Amino acid sequence: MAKKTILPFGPQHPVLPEPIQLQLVMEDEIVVEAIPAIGYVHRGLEKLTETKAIAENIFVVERICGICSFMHALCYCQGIESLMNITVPDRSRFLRVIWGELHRLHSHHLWLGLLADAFGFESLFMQCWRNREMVMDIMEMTAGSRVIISTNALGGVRRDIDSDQQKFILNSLNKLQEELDNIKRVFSDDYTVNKRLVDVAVISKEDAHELGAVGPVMRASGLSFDYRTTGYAAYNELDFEPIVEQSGDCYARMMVRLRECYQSIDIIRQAFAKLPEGPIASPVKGFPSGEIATRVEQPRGEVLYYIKANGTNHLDRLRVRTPTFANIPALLKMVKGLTLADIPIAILSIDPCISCTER
Amino acid sequence: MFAMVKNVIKNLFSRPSTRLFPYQTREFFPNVRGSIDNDPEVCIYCGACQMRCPSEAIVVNRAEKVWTINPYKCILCGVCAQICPKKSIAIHSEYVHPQSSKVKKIRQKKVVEEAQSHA
Amino acid sequence: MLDNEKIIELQDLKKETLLLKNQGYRYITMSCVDLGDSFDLIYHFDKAYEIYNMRFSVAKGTIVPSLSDVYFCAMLTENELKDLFGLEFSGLVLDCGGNLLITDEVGAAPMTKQYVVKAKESE
Amino acid sequence: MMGILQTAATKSPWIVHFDCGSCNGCDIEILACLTPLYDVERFGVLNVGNPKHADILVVSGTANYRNARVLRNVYDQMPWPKAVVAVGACASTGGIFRNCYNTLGGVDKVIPVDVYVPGCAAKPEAIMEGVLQAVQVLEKRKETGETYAG
Repeated sequence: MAKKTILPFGPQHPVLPEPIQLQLVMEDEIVVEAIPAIGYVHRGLEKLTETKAIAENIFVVERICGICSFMHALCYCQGIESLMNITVPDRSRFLRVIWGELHRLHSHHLWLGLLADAFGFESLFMQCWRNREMVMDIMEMTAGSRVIISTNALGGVRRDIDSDQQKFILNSLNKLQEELDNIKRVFSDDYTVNKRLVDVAVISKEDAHELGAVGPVMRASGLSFDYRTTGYAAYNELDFEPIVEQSGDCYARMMVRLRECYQSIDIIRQAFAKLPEGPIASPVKGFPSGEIATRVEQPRGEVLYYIKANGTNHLDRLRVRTPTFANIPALLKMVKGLTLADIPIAILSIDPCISCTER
Repeated sequence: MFAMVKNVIKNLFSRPSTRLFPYQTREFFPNVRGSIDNDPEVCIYCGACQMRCPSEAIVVNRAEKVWTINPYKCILCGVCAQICPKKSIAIHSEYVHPQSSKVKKIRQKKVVEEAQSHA
Repeated sequence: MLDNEKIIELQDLKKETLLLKNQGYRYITMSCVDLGDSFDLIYHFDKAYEIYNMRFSVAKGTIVPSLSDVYFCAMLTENELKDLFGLEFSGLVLDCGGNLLITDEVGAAPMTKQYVVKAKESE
Repeated sequence: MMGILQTAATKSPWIVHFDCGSCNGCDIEILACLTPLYDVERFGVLNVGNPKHADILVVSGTANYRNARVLRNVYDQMPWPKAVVAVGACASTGGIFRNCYNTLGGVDKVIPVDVYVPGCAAKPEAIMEGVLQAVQVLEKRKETGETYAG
């Protein structure tokens, strides 16, 4: 019987861009249990939304997370719009899909780069981030800011994409797809990459369902769940299938995200082909009242907003359940039995976004 | 092996993918949100921007006709420019340069000056 | 009132949850709303893209049975609400003692209506 | 601008990045500075994980009660001379989160800050300029032999 030691992992760790602490109960090199200690990024954002006006809250919820900021604003706007029975113009629905998928693209590229960095493949990390800058340029051109784009508004969007920009975007996406082919070869076939990812941190289908995992973690375990298929925004008019892998290990989670990059490019192309003319925002008058629980699929999984409004310019309650928060129980399960050297890969494989988790 | 040689040759003759900042500053795309400025002659000091600013970065003194923005609080959402009744607030693509103290930007009727006020 | 909602009693919580689990529902999260002298607790579940909500009210200070032995993932949400609202849960499998998100300097239950946020001096 | 480059070229400052409660926007822009498009390694700037190796501390996000201790810890471990760059509105004043219950405001409430980089999220160009200014601060501290102040 080996002696048990508790090893704190984090909060300041070279592999993690954000502070999270896992207290690992170790038996020699094997992890027997993990206890999360979070709270380093907690700001108290839900309370802040109660003091701000409803339209100002868009800028607050965008800053829950800088990586999927557009989807947070989208979910919030969709919730308020359905409480107020506002129909959003067709063009803005498609524009929301386009920006949403651009965010998914840049988020997945970011993650692929960080994963490559975590297993020590420096040049692959640089390659992913170089490709990601193409998406960032599109963001800066269309929305005026690189990460927090602030294009969502109640009733529609704040900016339009004209035909010149459309050409630029489609050109960039063609280039991006070529580059993606190159890195896909390395990620899927390289010997060292396979050695580090295959059969590491496996989570079974049943466990993923019971532990409430969402997004790529869930889909990598063979569960087909992608909230986009319910057809919010303009997804009902676009053709795509949820991407599912069966093995449930780190490799499967990586493949899901890699394939979703291709899917996003495809969805953006379809959306541009179908982009209707017309206004980009409908007028908003009055204040919402009532309760709603609304969901959107983010790069990391499904996000839930519970909104309670009371007919004034301030909300009674805004509750956010972010995807990483739902994936932490699955993480705690999957690190059991791993060696210490595999912990960084396992943590990264759920694509942790701590600022989302703690708000 | 051959693929690698191809890569090497391609990279030798292609342009660097790095933006050579600060030797060359790149042209920003139009409509990029970099910094917020107010034209003190057009502004009517109504205070609408102060009311709607989500991060309370703008302070308008109606009596003395002074408009102040703290760029270190500003989140560059662009709401102030959108709702300004006189369209006197403009968003420039040039970003605010880093400084060693939190200098506020003050715009005053007639006299335009950069006052140094420390936090 | 949410779509697809069922109002239950506190003592039925465990029974209803077990029923849902057997039907293959996935636990999403729970929300808490401060109503002044009581809390509204809403549990959100999902099955095949359909959301199912379960709601009940408890007076402040009531001890709520924990769902973490049915759905382990409820542990995190319950610890979070314990921090933010000062709710008490019986039978939590992993209890962070009110220090999951916040430290003692913040004070107890910052999300409740009576908690006043200290204004920071402006600069 | 060339002056800054001259001083920057004379030394290779290593940076340590600490995220204390930022929304990730500034974090990923700091990382973007290190990657091919902006590539601060041209100036010898290297991102390291160990505060004892670093000359410049780059902080993003608002300080809160829990991470203030960690931030102070990281800062104290860095050898003198050192400089601190606060990246983004949150690190400078608290930004939009200034009046949340769990934030303290800017990181200057916890440690002395030398350069403030505004923006939400700060542009990579601004961050690089901030780091190069911090290098100047370092140089000055080295020349004047200024001792530990905080």
